[in-house]
Amino acid sequence: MTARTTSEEAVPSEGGTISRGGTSRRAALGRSPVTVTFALLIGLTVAALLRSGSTAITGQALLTGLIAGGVYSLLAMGLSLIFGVLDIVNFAHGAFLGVGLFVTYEVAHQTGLNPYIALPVAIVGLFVLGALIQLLLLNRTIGGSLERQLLITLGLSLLISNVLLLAFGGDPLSANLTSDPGVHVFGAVANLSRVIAFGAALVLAVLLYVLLERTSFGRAIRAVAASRQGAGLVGIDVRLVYVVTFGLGTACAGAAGMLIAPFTTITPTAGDQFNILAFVVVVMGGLGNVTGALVSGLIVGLVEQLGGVAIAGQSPLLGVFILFLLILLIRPQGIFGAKAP
Amino acid sequence: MTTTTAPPAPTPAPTRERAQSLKRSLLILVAIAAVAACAPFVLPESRQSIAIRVLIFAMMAIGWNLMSGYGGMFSFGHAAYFGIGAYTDTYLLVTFGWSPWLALVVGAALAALVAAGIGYVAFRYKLRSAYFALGTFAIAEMLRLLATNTKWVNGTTGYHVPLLPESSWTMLQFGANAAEYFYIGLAMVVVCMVVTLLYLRSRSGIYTVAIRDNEDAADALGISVMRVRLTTMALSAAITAAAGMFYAQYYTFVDPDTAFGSAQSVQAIAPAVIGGVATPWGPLVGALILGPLADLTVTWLRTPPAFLDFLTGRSGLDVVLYAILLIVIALVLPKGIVGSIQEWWKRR
Amino acid sequence: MSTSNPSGNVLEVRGVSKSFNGVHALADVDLDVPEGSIVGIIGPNGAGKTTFFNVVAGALRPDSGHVRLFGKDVTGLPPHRIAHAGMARTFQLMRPFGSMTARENVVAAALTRGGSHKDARLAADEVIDATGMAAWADATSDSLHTAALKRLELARVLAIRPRILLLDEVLAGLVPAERAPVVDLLARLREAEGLTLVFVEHIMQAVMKLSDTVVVFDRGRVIASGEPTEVVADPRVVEAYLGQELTGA
Amino acid sequence: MRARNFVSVIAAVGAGVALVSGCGQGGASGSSGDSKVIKIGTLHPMTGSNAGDGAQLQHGAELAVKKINDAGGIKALGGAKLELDAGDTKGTPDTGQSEAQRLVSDGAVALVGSYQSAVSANIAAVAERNKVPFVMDISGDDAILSHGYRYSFRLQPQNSRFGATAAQYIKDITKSKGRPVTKIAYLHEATAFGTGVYTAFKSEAQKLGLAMGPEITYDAASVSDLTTQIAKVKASGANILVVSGYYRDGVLAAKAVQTVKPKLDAVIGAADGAFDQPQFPTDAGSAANGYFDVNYHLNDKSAEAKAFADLYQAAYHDKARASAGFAYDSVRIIAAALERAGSKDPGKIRDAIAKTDLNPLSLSNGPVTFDEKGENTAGLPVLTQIQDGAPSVVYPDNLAAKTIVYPAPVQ
Repeated sequence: MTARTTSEEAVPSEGGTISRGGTSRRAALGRSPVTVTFALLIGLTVAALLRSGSTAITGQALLTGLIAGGVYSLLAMGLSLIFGVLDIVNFAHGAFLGVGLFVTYEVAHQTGLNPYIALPVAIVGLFVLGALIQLLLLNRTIGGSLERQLLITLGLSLLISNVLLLAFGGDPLSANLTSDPGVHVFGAVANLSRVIAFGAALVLAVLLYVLLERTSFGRAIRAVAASRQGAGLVGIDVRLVYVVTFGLGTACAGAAGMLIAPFTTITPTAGDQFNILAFVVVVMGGLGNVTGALVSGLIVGLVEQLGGVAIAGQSPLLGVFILFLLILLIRPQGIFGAKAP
Repeated sequence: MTTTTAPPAPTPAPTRERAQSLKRSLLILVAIAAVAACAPFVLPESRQSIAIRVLIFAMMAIGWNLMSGYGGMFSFGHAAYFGIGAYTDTYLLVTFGWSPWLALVVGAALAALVAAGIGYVAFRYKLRSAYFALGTFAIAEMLRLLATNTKWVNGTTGYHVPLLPESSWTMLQFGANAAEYFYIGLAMVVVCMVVTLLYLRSRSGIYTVAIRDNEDAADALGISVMRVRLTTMALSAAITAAAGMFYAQYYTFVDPDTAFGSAQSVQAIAPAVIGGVATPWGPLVGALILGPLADLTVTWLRTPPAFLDFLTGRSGLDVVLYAILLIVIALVLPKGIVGSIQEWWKRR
Repeated sequence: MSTSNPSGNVLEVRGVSKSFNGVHALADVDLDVPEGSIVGIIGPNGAGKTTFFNVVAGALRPDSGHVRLFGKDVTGLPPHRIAHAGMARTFQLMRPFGSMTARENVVAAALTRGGSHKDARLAADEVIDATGMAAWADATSDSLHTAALKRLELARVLAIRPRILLLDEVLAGLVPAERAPVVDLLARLREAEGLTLVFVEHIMQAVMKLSDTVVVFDRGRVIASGEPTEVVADPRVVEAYLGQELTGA
Repeated sequence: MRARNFVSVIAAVGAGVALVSGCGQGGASGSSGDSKVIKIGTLHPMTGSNAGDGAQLQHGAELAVKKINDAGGIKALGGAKLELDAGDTKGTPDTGQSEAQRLVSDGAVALVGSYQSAVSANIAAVAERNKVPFVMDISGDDAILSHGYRYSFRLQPQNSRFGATAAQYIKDITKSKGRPVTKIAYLHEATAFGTGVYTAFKSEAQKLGLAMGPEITYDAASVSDLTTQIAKVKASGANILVVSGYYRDGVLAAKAVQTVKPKLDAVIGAADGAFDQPQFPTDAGSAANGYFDVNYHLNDKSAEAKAFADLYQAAYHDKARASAGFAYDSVRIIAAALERAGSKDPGKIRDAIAKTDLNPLSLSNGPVTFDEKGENTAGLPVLTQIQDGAPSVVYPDNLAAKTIVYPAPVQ
């Protein structure tokens, strides 16, 4: 991702450094990132098998890894639009997930019906909230400095979680399904609500892919991602694209909030834990590459669960961060290649 | 052969201060120190912890501003250096009984080494702005996870600095609320400011700003970009580690979350951005505003105005107000307080 | 392999080629620059002139070939090492240190020569006067227009006392009235300090007036070099510039 | 150009000093020397991830003050009224410390708090340096009182006692029900809390000859699915699962057990933050039925405890949790110490607290008595079980409100 320093596009930004040629080793490793990642997962699976000595546990780790990964992908796809395409470092993304959780709780609580009817409410509600925030606050920071944008989104995250605290209090809440049976897959098992969330992640990936690649508005989004000034010159209303794309990103977070509500304890700060993982997944998948975000979300879920079985005594997140740093250094465009430059 | 005029790019605040003679900057610093020195007499005793928080914020923001403001290397992981400073101090003190002043030297050197290592790898692989920030954030998180699961640094219990029967300058420990803490903290802030002012006027300091403005031009003019960047990062990390040591000595407690938690990284960024990035006085002014802000909102809301009565008994309002103020200041003053005052004065 | 300098050439380029995933920007380029001479480089857009500068000045690593500076092999050295070895370059698209004033830009460059801040400031003042920048020396460089920025690029490069200078279209963007003083300054530098100059330029009178020899690039190759009048008449050069049919008619 | 810089900085410094002293006034006016009011400082996580528990503790303390003031305040000090000066620790140690320091400087004669162990450890240091008594309503980590502090006291049993008692209760129950232990699997969160309870449980279990199965840990802050961990429990063949964790991960564990369905006689919490909470059955659904927890608990049968629960429901329209009762008792302990000491001097109050002899709301081996380290020796971990959607005491028998159902297989 070329750096967007504050200078306009015309003057070659610092990122347009005359690169002294990529180091040869990086090119070799970079050429086959998918195979390298796949090999890593195989290695981890074997290590988990050896350490746990049981196919049942390893099989369960694989299934839970995929399913948990689906949740990470759900959140990351929204962020891939915001951070990947709009280049906005949005540290309030977890808080938007929290809003989705509470919308689902409120709808299920008031109507007493199945929480899934809250899905459209969460999507539309979060779209409007996201669009308004971009329109009123973040549009002013386009092209501004990175640290200022970060501070504003951190402030937003603090604001949202504490407004939720004021409105709903700090006690944990839940929006359970009346029955959430286990779905058995080759001996491993996962709750129905988690499988539905996983399926929704696949559907969302397809929807976003079609939107970005097959619709005219999608083309406008990708144009703005490629060059804000260039898009403006060819008559794209850049500000409108920012507002709608940010809204789409938060709508994804709202959908993710609704989908994980049945198996998550709902508190005002519930979304914060997903923030940094979402950024990790977005960068790994390749900026703006929605399908990349889907697959790298699954990879992070697998590394976390398999790591938990294979390495005792250390937090599995450590493995995820090490993989993240390797990707940042050796394959900055992400495992699957960035759509945004 | 298109000729492109260099459009007036909105670069960070012009650094004409550097051309300002050093004497005048030091004069301003002495004036500020004098005004601040009388705080323990003006401030009611219960507010000393706020004054200390302002000093810690200031030290961290000065460190961060050097690397990310003047150096343009936006770091979102200054908690790593803060934590190294805090842990080195408590580990050496609790395990070997070292004086914090000695531990400060070791901690600062260690933090500088880590920063140089991070810098070397990052610039070797051309990590840029948002990626550099996410990379440094990941490293700080990894240090937090490592500290949490490492037995010889006491894992999540962390360290308690044992309470000494009487005050001691060598062990940097005094009675509760003792004014010595404030004066030592103030002295450390002044030292950090002097070091920054001197560094910015030094060869390496000038090169740092040159590299931020245009790396290729600096390289082509004979400036060794990597060496200068690593020096700046090392100095920035050392200052932040000093803040970590002072924090550990004042609160006599350190654990993985308070030392390496992302909240510390934000505490290094917020004052500098609010005060004015890449200005010498931005971090001080930002710390002075943000330090008391949280307590001010709590105190003001302890006797809430009528229209907020429906919220009585519910907590969180003070943080809501704090967040709103943070967002408004960051939005309204793009160049921060000092930057905007300069801008306004220039246009007057 | 640092031979002494028998040939008296300041800069020797042998068999340098550079391609970007298949596109041959430079193909087997040889070039010699005798001490104290002025070499003009001309050629149509995209002929590889700026790439040549980037390779010689160390910004780009050549795929093959050697660059020798004062007899010492500097191929692949980073730009700041080459600058210290005595060869400096300006950029086609100006690259000022935006947040600094013009004077501070020049002082920053002068500092790389070592010596105290005072020496650097004195050296800077000298160069500022020589390049006639004194009037706007204390304006921040991001507010300067093209002509001033060109002058600043030149001043910065001179402040590091190079023995050979690569100038990339230093006259571009200047109105005729502004060109004359720069051309005179370059000529004066060669006379007074024996500075060797290699400059890429599209303005032919300047090329003809200043160059001892002219080298013509086309599609990454050197297609002609020699006396200015001679080279300009060479049919291959005309063809490169004006294209095939016209000459054929 | 130069003057501007000077002006901009001095203007900002002036504003800053005004800001700092501004909130100074707010504090200063609070410490009015009026002898008719005795200030007690409370320190709970009013915001942050444990805001729910913080609110319960704060409400418990408020109810005690209201009850004592309505009954005429502190007789020995001319009916002086108690007044709570509330501090929000935000769940972080450094905020906890600066708030504690603020309350002490504003005239608090004693402190109550603070839920998170790391925060309480810091407040204990402040209390020691300022020589002001600090009564810990809820904070389990043994290490807090291992520094030889004289001014800190703890009402709830420390974590290691829950671990040891849990092993003891498992031994008793499996023997009396004739369901021998084949193997005990232990799932706990990885930090000092979970590891501390596990270590104490393991050493007691080995003494009692109970077979210990796998020790499975997880990172409470980032975990979102415990299914793999429960698969390890199923594979281990253990017939009892012991869990030590916080609320959120407790709910995840219950749902994972319901999904994976390991063959277990019982799931037993040891100082677990979820399995004895009133809202656990609603959040975990049917998965919660039959779950045990060895933890502190209010004496549901005592009149005072019933009165407290009704008072709490009336005032806050929410079910009182055991933790609220401990905050209530902490304030009563300080009030009793004020009566015994007959003075507002924190040093005298500390000595009076050391001689506390008060019947608590919680289940206990007799009245509250503090040993020289400050631990409440009468503190009694009891075994509760979720029956008909609510946690009730089932062991030891003399305190049982409901008869134990054992084995309690996973539904």
